[in-house]
Amino acid sequence: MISKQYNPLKNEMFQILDKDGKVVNKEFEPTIDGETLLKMYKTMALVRYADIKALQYQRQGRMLTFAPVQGQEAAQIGPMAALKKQDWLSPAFRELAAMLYHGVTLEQAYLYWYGNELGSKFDDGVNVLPVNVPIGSQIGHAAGLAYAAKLQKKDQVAITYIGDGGTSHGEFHEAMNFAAVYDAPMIAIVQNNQYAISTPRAKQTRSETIAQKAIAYGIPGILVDGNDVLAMYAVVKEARERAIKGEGPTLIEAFTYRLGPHTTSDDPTIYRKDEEVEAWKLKDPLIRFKAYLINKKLWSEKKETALQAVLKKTVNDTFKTVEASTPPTLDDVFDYTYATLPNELKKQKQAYQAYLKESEAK
Amino acid sequence: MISKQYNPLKNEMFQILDKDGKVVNKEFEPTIDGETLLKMYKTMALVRYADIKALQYQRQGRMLTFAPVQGQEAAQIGPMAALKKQDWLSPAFRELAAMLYHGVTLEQAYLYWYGNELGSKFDDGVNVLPVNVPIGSQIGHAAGLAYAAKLQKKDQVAITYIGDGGTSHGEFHEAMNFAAVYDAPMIAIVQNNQYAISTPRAKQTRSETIAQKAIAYGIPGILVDGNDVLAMYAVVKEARERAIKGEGPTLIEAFTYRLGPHTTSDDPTIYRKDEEVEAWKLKDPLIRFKAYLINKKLWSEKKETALQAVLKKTVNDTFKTVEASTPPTLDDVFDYTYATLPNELKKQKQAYQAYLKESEAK
Amino acid sequence: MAEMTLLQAINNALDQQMEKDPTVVVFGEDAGFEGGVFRVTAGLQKKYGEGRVFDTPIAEAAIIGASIGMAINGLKPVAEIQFSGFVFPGYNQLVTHAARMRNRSRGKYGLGMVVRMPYGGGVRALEHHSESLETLFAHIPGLKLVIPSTPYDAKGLMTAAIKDPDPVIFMEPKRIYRAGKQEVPEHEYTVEIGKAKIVKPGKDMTVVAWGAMLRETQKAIKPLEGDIDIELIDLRTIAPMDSETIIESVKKTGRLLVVQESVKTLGIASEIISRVNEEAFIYLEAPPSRVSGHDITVPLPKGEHHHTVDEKRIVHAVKTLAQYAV
Amino acid sequence: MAEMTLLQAINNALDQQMEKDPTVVVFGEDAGFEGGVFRVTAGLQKKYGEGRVFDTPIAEAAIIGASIGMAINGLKPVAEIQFSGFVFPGYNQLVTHAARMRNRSRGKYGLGMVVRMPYGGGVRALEHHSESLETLFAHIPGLKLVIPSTPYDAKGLMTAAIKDPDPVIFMEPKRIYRAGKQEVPEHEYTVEIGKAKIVKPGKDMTVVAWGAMLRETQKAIKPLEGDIDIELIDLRTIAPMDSETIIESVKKTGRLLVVQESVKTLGIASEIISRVNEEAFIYLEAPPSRVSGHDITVPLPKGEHHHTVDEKRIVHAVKTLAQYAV
Ligand SMILES: Cc1ncc(C[n+]2csc(CCOP(=O)(O)OP(=O)(O)O)c2C)c(N)n1
Ligand SMILES: Cc1ncc(C[n+]2csc(CCOP(=O)(O)OP(=O)(O)O)c2C)c(N)n1
Ligand SMILES: [Mg+2]
Ligand SMILES: [Mg+2]
Repeated sequence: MISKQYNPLKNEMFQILDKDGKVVNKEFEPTIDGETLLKMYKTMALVRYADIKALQYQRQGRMLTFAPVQGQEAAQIGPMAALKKQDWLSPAFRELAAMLYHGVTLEQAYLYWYGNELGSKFDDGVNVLPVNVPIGSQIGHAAGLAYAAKLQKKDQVAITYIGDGGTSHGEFHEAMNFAAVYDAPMIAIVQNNQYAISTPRAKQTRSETIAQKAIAYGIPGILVDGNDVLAMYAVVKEARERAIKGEGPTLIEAFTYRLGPHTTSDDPTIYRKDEEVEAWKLKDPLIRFKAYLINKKLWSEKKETALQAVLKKTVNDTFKTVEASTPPTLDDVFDYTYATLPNELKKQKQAYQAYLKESEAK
Repeated sequence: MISKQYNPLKNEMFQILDKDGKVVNKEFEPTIDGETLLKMYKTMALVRYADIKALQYQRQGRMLTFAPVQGQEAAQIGPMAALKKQDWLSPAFRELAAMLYHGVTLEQAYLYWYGNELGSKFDDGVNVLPVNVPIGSQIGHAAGLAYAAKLQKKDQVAITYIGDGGTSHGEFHEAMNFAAVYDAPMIAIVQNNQYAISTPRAKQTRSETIAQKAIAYGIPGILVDGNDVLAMYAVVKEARERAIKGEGPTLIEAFTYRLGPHTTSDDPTIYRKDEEVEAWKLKDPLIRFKAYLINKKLWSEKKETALQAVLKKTVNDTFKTVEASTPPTLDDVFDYTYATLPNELKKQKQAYQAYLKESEAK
Repeated sequence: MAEMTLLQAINNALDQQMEKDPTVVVFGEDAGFEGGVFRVTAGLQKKYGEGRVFDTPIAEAAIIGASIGMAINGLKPVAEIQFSGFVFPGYNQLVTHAARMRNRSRGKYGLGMVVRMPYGGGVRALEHHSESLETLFAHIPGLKLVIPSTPYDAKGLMTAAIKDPDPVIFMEPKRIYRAGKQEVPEHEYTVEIGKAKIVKPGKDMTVVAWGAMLRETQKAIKPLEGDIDIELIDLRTIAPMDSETIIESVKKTGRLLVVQESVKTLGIASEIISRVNEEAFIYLEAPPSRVSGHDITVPLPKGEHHHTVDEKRIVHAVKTLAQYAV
Repeated sequence: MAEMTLLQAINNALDQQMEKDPTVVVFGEDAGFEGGVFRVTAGLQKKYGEGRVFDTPIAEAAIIGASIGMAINGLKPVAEIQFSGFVFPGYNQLVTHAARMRNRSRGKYGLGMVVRMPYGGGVRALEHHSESLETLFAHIPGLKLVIPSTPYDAKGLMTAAIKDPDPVIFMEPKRIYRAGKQEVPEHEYTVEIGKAKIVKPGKDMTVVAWGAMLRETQKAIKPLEGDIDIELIDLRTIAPMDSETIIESVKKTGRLLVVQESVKTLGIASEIISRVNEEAFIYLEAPPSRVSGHDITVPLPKGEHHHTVDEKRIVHAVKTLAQYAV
């Protein structure tokens, strides 16, 4: 078992693919069918492109804001590919890749960052919670989802993502401990992308790894190369099996890097050096996965060129749709506060409608 | 160093005195002068007696409520004896022994449990915070006290106490991590007394020891026999030295047992067995410390009899004083909300005074 | 019918709903094995097992956070916060999630969940065990807030809360947990959330109270009955508030007194008074007024009486208001 | 004198107080090295070192909890909460400790500390970045709450807050952080906490506003000047509130409008209205009224305008109130 062989206290990091896509850990190389491998790669590529475009749109004043994923695609896609459709995803706010892989549409995701709540109304059967802004609070939701799955004896786990910075939060701690106490089938992925906005990992916590924080909860904690999609897949696959067997949660530190800014309003040049970014670009998760697929004869440069053309069109078309979408109506804004509009709020709505009518009349 | 030799992950517990008061760990036996040893013992004895009486008073309806310390005296006195007068104590609510040793008077402590805020107004130079009721929140105060001590280059640390249950709380986590990040001179004592009200330790967290939670913060965590006052002393002495050298906080799990009820409104027979309590009574911290002192020729049964007579008188007299104390005045109740009474509150106070006058007149 | 205290009525509602609906789960600190420090959930673990009735770690954020996850994944969580003064660590989950998940997801994830908590003073307790925190929930759109004052209502409102599709904060006036018994039907029934109750009609003055203050008010106005004909309203649901019932009453009486246990500033009374101003201004014969705690920390027991709204203070306020003449 | 934005004025106050008083420390998430996400603390770490100006882990409870410890042990902490919508995890420390430590210790441990937080809408931001949460602080006895609306006041109030012996919540209307410059003296000065300001005297109507709403109100009433003689009051300190200034004004004008950015129910307006009722009832010529957000979650930017209190809504409210006749 991976979780037994890699000790975070010794800083042992689990890896399958090296930065050039060579399998360096044959023992744990997962068997994934070609279709899935391609879905994984294509989603990573889609997210990479959608990410770059989102930043551009925002710079043009056409997108509200955006939390870039660049560099973290493997840390997100590996886990989701190892799960089942019925599993729950409780994301933080930087999980575009995970969300798309699990059934959220790009249109919905864009609509959200465009500033419309409809972007969080996912399709039926898509077990994904909306983007979660308050750091750490999503883990509690995952613990509850997992508890419910277990009590109802479902073949279902809950996966949740958090950042390195988020592990400092009290809610992270409470929820991890809570899930562990009940052996709830939960998997927590910490994307250690080395920064929380401007604050480097070293100032966030004194522990040498994030994975070792699992020891506080009496659960396995594993340090994984987060830019290695196969390693992320394998480790989550194992965690899911443990979870379903009733053995409780797993904490996985995905060691990775945010290549872009924190959000569109952030200027990373203030707090980090170009060389650092350049060094991490060499470890790009897409480069190594692509090499692996080419090696497996599942992919080629020709296919890549074709894919890029498709992605370009998809992303552009999707954003056009989003830009053409109707803004929330007055009903939207008032009617979802409660299942039924209470009297006082009805009055407020009517008064506001009357006011709007009056102002338009003028 | 103790912290290097005892690994909580191997469930290694640090002990100096066995349950009969024999030194089983000569290497670490601290050199404490006779006067201090006697002060330690006498405070433990005082607290034991004051504790029993407080429960009695409460049963008679004369004391409001009380959180018994019985069984945990060593876990509290050992640490405080290893500290300096100028060090800060940020207690939870069950730290009668620690508070008294550090300068709070029994009268103040009783006054607090009698239901009067004046019981939290400690004397000048007594660096103790008031009883802290919201679980976990006192650790943040200690982190701040410690940070301030370090910034101002004082020869000063902050010690804080929490229960096994308290370690589940988010505020525990945040404050431990916070203190660790800045190498703040803080010492956290977890009194693992096996229960949080009715909830046993095993249901509180899945980690095998509480001490191992230190790993999450990258600081030393040590499991100590909490009924062994010398072990508690030694481990805190070492932690203080580390802290003052700028090496940061230490987490100490004092493995102990609450012999009494949670508070006066609790009935422990609902959730635990007599045999368990009886077994722990054999490990009573007072018994073994007394044996140690007698062995050292510092104590005798004769002295014990004399001490008990003094304690009886002290405690009874003190409670009489408390019962004779004047209840808070109207000024007390209004005037400490802010440094200066704001206008609106002044009006409320005046209106209430007028009302009281009027009702009395009738 | 059976005679029950308010506490027993809540226990009865929980028991009945757990029996009827296998998705109902009950949990909190000490709420499982020993049935809570007040024993509100006593007997339930034995009957429904450790999966559905359980003790939690001391972690209010996780308790409420997990409730949200459970509500989304097919359960009906009824979480207990041991005392309302300890809800703050879980307040983030209530405000930033429980109140918003339905709107955030445009209706996809409504949260049927209940968060119970004993509240209020007059029980000779330690710090943080005596507050009245209604405002902190009533100010947050998306939360409902219910406070029963009788055993009958307690059962009916708890049953309604469990069936409600939105998150309901259920504050229990612990001071009257065992203050008296009332006939409570054994069968299932609900008391509608969002409806105040006219406890006693009257035409001289409207008095609004809830929770433990209702009994206090009843005691206070009893001896005044011949002189002042009071319309007494039990608010029952604090949010969404049934202002209609109050406003209709004030239109009739012209005088309003709100009896509130909490501190004065921004207590529920301030909102009631504002709404009455907005909709019944011309009917007002005297300034709508409030009797309440002061803007101070609830004192420890030896000084608590200075803060408590009791019979005498209510009588005084009623008389003052009755005597008011422009 | 120098021209400063509101943001610069706060930075200037912090800088000046740090220079004069070596016990002042400034910290928060990203508040150290990069000077905060809005750059309010920019330049301070370079000048005063990492000991006095520092980044914290993402841990609001620890930030405020540690502030309390620092205040007791000889420092003057000025903590930043990155956005007011993220204060909730630290709310427990504010309510159960910061507000109470002085009273709890009968005066032994007063807490001179400041908790800063940008707040308010209209900045096209994500969820939790647009709320107006005044009520949650103003309802808690023991806390002070200050909101500046101009660069001059921002510096004077921040200076006063740092010197204040009690915990001060300092809410910064981020929407007007850089909305305009004003002459701000370079020397140290304070603006008294607890005093509202009559921005413009008038006799027909009292309008109370604060924070970003003040500018909005000024814009709104400017064109009405000839018709309605408005007395405009900038509340500045929300708690403890200067009701005197408002009440005196209403006694003169007989009409009151409160402009509030927050949701309607239990916003600050409700308390103002209640106090005016208590003390100026007979002077009222019209129902004291409020223009405010609705009782909903602040919508994401594409729908936010439906919630925002803007110039037009204020004009409408002023006119409606002016036209009111019994
Ligand atoms: C409770 C809370 N506090 C503060 C913030 C503001 N904030 C947004 S993102 C962020 C940094 C998060 O860092 P990390 O957890 O490492 O995730 P990353 O952004 O690197 O993905 C902060 C402080 C927040 N969203 N929630
Ligand atoms: C935040 C918070 N939640 C709940 C409580 C109620 N409460 C008081 S003591 C206690 C149990 C504490 O257990 P532990 O930390 O083990 O300390 P012990 O009582 O054993 O000393 C609880 C839940 C509280 N005081 N604060
Ligand atoms: Mg990060
Ligand atoms: Mg305990």
